[in-house]
Amino acid sequence: MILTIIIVLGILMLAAAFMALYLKDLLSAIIASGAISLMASVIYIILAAPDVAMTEAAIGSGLTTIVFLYALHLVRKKQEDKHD
Amino acid sequence: MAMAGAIISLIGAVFLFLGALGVLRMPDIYNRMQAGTKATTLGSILFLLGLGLGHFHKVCICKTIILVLFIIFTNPISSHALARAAHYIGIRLTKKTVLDKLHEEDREELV
Amino acid sequence: MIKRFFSLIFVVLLALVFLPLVTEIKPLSELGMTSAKYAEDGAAELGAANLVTSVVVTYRGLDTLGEVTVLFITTAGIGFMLRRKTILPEKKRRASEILKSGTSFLLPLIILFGVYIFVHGHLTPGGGFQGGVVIASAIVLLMLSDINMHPDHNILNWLESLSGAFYVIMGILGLILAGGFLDNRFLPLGEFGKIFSAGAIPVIYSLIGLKVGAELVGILNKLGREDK
Amino acid sequence: MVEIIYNIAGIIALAGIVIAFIRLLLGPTAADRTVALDAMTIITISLIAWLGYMLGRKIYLDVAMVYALISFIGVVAIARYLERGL
Repeated sequence: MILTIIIVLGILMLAAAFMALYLKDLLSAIIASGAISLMASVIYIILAAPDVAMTEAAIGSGLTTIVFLYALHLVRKKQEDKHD
Repeated sequence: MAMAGAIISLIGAVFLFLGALGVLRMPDIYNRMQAGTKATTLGSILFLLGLGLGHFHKVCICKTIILVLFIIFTNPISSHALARAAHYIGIRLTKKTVLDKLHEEDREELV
Repeated sequence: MIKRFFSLIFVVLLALVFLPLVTEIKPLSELGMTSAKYAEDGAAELGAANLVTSVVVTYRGLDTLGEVTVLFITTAGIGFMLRRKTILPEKKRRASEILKSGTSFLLPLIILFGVYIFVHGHLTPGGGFQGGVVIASAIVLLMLSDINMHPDHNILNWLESLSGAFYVIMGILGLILAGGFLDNRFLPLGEFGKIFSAGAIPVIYSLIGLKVGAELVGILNKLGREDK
Repeated sequence: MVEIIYNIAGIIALAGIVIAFIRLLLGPTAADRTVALDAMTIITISLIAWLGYMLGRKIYLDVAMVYALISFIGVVAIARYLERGL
């Protein structure tokens, strides 16, 4: 039962990692990396490390996404300034 | 008590599954959002309360109820913000749509 | 094309390396010398129910100080690199009314939850770093819902410096009054498993939480908002 | 009997995660992917609580609480980025 969860989530993590590598749209890649941290946190819980899982939950779900988004926003603004 | 909790969480799990199926099968993003937010919220409420009933313990049932409250508070806000953003950037509605009130109202401009 | 192929091979190989780690994991039959000492004496010596906390704050407290310093250097580096001279005015869209009301309702709740995480660090999973991140997320939610919101630089700097200084002062107090640097036993240990227990660990964790939260808000503030 | 029903409920929730992930893979726009991620997050919260009760470690509920309270901020940030309000 527990092993099933680990294998399914591991395969999904691999698929999300390929998405983050190959997608042309950067925003979709950011969303895929959010999905990776989501499933990594469940696997940490199964491996009996709740402290690590909580760190992954707090950082991966909110803060990393927001930092990436701000960086993407800065890049977009710079490109638009160049076009004007 | 334990049996009732188990059955409630089974019903909740079915709702979670149907919500995910709706996310996969619905025709456009607004319908997907409908399924992905409402059905999964109801499903998670039932699932968590069923778990709490089955393993009754004073501290744990308090934490489960707080968890359910957090989901009820936060989930509508995120789906509202996402639906508004999707409408503003011009994602098309499906052809079967009959009414679009947000389009008729005058939109807020960039400031 | 060849680069994509190699990255695919690399990810699959990485997965094959990590798979046995997950599937064949067994609880250790006996611990090593250091971990056995922590596991046997940790709870009785320091009075913290969460053993990870007593390792992070007391036994390896100096390393935690180093980590917080690395975060501080990161903040300074980002502030140095992102300094811009001319700013073109940028058009933004205001947040909707529902998001504003929801933020004003949820903001105290999230901050309270962050405080719960770092005050309860010695009883439940979590601690200073996680609580600080939760508080920083609350401030980010405020920045998202209001386009004119600027966290004050001076307050952030003072908060960060003061909590860092008090962290070191707590360490030196432990050196003077108890066994060594960052020893938590100069405050009474209290009853095992209650909030007011484990000596100075909750105080130190609160200081770490404030420092981490102030640093992360500073980083996001420098990324997202320009100085006028 | 009760244990079996709880296990079946867990398996159904796991199948929900897999199905929502297919939308994350397919989704034509980034907004579709965000919807799928949101649904996956809520099902994962349920799964974490289920693991906590099944493994007999009730402190795992704290991790689920962090997810329930923090994860919506990421979705709000993506929405604000899309509508140019960041």
